[in-house]
Amino acid sequence: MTRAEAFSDREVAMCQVARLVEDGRTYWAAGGGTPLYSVLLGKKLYAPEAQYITEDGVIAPEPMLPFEPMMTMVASRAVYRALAWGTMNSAGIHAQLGYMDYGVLNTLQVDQHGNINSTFLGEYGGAGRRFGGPGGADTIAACCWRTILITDQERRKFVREVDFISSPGFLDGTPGARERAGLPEGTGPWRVVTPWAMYDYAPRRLRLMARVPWVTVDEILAECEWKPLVADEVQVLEPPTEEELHLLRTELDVRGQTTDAAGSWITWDGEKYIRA
Amino acid sequence: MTRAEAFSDREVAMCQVARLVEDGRTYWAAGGGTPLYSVLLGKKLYAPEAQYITEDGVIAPEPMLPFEPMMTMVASRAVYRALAWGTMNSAGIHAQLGYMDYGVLNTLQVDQHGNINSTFLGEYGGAGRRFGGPGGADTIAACCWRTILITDQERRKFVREVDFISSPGFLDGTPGARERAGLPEGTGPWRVVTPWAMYDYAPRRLRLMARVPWVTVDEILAECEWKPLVADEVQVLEPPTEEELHLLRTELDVRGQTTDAAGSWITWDGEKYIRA
Amino acid sequence: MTLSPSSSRQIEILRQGSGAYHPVDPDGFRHYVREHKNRALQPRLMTAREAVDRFVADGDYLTYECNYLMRGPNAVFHEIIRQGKKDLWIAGKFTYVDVALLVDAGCASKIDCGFFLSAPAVDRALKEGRLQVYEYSNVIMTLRIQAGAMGLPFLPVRSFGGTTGFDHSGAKLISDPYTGDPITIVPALNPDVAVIHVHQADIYGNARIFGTGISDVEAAMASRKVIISAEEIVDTEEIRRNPGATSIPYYAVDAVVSSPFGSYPGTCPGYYGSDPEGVFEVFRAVMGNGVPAYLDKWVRPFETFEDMLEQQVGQAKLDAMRANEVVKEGYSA
Amino acid sequence: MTLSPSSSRQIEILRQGSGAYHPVDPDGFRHYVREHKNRALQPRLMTAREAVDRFVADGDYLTYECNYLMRGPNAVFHEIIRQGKKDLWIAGKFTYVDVALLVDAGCASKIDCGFFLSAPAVDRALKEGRLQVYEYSNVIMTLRIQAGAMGLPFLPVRSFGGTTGFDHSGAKLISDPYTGDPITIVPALNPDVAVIHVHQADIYGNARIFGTGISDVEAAMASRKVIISAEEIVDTEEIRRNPGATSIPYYAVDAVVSSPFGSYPGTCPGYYGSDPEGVFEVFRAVMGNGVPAYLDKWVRPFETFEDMLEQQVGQAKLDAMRANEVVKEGYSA
Repeated sequence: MTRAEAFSDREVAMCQVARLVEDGRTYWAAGGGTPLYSVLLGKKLYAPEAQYITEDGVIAPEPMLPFEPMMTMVASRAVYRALAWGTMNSAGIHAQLGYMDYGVLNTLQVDQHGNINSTFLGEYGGAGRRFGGPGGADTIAACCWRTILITDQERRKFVREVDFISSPGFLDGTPGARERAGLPEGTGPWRVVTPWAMYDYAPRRLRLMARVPWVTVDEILAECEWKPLVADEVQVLEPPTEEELHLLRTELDVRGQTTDAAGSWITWDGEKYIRA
Repeated sequence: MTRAEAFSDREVAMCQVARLVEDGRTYWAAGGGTPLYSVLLGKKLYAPEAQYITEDGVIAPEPMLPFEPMMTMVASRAVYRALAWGTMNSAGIHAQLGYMDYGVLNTLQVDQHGNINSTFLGEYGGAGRRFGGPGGADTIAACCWRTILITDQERRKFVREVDFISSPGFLDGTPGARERAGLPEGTGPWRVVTPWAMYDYAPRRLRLMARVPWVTVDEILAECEWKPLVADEVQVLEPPTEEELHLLRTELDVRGQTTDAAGSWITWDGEKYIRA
Repeated sequence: MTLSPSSSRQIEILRQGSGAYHPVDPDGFRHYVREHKNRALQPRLMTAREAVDRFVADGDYLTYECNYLMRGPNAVFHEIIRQGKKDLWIAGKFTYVDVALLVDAGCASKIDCGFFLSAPAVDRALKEGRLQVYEYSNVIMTLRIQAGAMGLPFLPVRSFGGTTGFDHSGAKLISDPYTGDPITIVPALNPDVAVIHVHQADIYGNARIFGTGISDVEAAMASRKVIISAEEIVDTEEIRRNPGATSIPYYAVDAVVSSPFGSYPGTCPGYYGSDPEGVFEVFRAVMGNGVPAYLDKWVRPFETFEDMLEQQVGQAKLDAMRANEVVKEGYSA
Repeated sequence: MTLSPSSSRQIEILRQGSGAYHPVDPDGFRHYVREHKNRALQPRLMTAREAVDRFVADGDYLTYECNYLMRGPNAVFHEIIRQGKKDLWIAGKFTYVDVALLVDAGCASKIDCGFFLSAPAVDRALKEGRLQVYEYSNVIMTLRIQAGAMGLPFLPVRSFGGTTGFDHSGAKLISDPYTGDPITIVPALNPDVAVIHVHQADIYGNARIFGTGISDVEAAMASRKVIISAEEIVDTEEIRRNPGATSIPYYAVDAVVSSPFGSYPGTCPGYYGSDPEGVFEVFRAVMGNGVPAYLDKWVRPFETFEDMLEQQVGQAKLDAMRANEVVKEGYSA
């Protein structure tokens, strides 16, 4: 593994998520894009026996890469060499049954308790901006045992309370809040990954646990409208490797769709990483 | 069509039911045996465009006849050339949706309101005799629009109230009783057919509407522990035809399984039919 | 090992959404089936124009399967826009560009939201009050359709509780009478009309779908009127040869439309890949303000979808799409 | 068009059965899955003896699919009897001779009744208090399993209301909060163990079933422990060649037993017809008092089902059964 010398913010996030992928576990990757690429990257490099499904109920495919543009579900290359083909309901139901270890999501806004907004910024029904809605993320966040959220490190994305809970985190953060809302026992948010940082929950409140070498804790906190808890020791994450980036760029995000609007570019100046 | 000159009680019942089969309608035939043979007989002779399903969710098969002994479901000859293969749940659910026009059943005991007992004779839990249970008949009787019941004309089979309602008729016979019990609106028993007689409901109480030429109304009523209503004009049913019996004996009930214990034998003595 | 049933006489409703929802009426659905669904094997092959004219009414609740880019029923979709259907209420699950197209074309005024691409056209319609959105999620929408497909009034679900969407929906949180634990129930959805693109169908509507899907079978069974468009019309003998391959039985189907390349510019998996140019074009149109121009180029000038394919796409591109689909295994019966 | 949700805070329970039922515990099932179901692709091929020893415990709630005469998991069924499992609670849907065999063999003490052949052995066990029967019907049983297979605590159903069985079951009649109409709900069933015979499986448990069935997939997804017996063990490459043919995914499966002619004396559709002699023999045994003699002839003397096939049935008869199955179309992927 060789530390890479030039990569984008979003590539960093995908590589970090890839390293979380565990062998022998099941992943439900939301939509296409960063969640799916992250899981595939992890599976190919670190955890060949990790398996995944997507919203169209495909089970454990060996996709023919790269995908055609935007064709990450209900497309022959995406569902290639699966162990079974299903439907949105079969995916949802297998998650309801507890078969999905991890859900991997991206989102617009996350709050201190891991609640996710992908529906509306502003007061719902009033002025504000409408977004696309939860898609599959509601069921992923409700029914997978642990959820990993990918988002950008931007002030407006880390808030005290989301304007609209599209997909559930720990709700109001009190013990048993999810169970009282009818959600399966023992599930919930597990990690949030941004291009700068990784967060866990302590126990139901967002906590900064790690950072990339090229940003400080203060810089991260400056990009959080509501400040998360901070671990006693904030670990330092390894930068992307050449192997990760090669795979990402040549087989997965070959058209740069997800890295297009992917924040800054980070380069190695011979002594340290700097953000452009 | 030629009037036959020798046939069994049970053959009479099957031929009567066969003549009720309507083109373009769907039938759910319970189990194998008389209901299935009756529907097939009707479809082959009178209503080629009638379609049927069985409990294993087969839709509109063109079975390879005769069946192997007892192999009327989940067997290749029975489900041959179907339009779709399904499951017990798909059969039940299509009936729940209202797709099944007619259900055809046989049973142990029927009461004045068309309730069916195939579970227990005697006081449930006490002394008495245990039978096999409703099988698919509960859902057939609940969800098909109309049900046709085949049974023998025996005193103990026609009772005021069945000892155990395995499958619902009009329950207590009051208007709306089925709906109050959660059953689909507008459904219910339609005909009861025995080797001697045919019954309808007026409107929710069993009524003798027709008899075979070789028994009188009084003889029929003598074989009813609880007396049904009697239509003002009791029609006379046509005896089986040679064509019906030929098909029944050579393609359907070829081993006489259903006609084995099929009551008496009826023969034409040159002037009239007589029961042996 | 055994649990005695509780003797409680009531189930608490702990919380309930205030959103309007398409009426729940399983008995009414049954009566509709009895009166209108043809259980006889009679041909129901017709043009997209006839199918839409006869079976899509203004004000209908409409669900279509997959989406404009993936095995979408685009021939019928175009025809709906061409005929200027109004006031449709759309099951907006697993959609991308579709909702924006229907809204900007003036066809849809209500959306049950699972997911759709947020676009200027949608924003505008919302702000101008031409559009109402009710909040669900993708799986909650397909489970609502599954409830409808089972002839039930509602279904318990394990997600959706605790969300803001719940409060703006038809869901209820109840105390499960079996465990005592809170559980969400959602109202069944029986759309007025479903539009589904399939790989193969016979003239009666027995249909085969290969590959993955969203809620094709559920939508067919849940909907009062069902329009199937098919890449290939196959003989009923072929259906009978392999009954295990039948996804949708004829008696649920009202119209069968022969529609080769009916998912253009999207893919019909195993048959043809997408046209990336066409995909980017509709994306750009939706994400910008280009829907009217898109419809004026791709939909409105043509009498039929086939005319569009012939005049606007051309055989060479269609052949290339077909050639581009290298995966064939698993996409036949 | 729209219906406002009722603002009622309660759902009436209009009537409820008093029968015991297998405990409803969807969260407990989830935890079991998390801890015990292997989501890795690791081989789970083993003998029937090992599978039954490891995965069938005394007191288990057991469901098996189809029945002794039709694609029954008879190799595993025999092994259960051979190992003398006790106190099983059986999902008695679509059974003929099976219940009588298990009861008379001393294996089963509780039956949820859909249908079983009433037989002297069953009568005797009932009268002697060795057997308890709870009353459902075939479809109600498979819908209970479907509820379990969806991870839900209960499911609404459109039959069963008004029956006497209802009163001796775990069902409840409630006032539907969406329509106000009465509707029956039934408790989900998550069996401890399911035994299913399939046409093909790989060593991980990805399984293919051809033809019609009862509730194979539902039972596999609903049950804590799942034993698959398969006519053929196929390569995983073959599974991946046609993912649409997979009925049951590996992660639901705990044991795969290679079991050619595993449904003897019944049929495995498309592979072999039944042995009519064998079918009549078991029928006669059950309808008379011949179960002990039947087991002493067909089950107990043999170490394995394969030994029985070899020594008691013989290759000639097996070949004849295979030859007798003339229908092949539709029974392959």
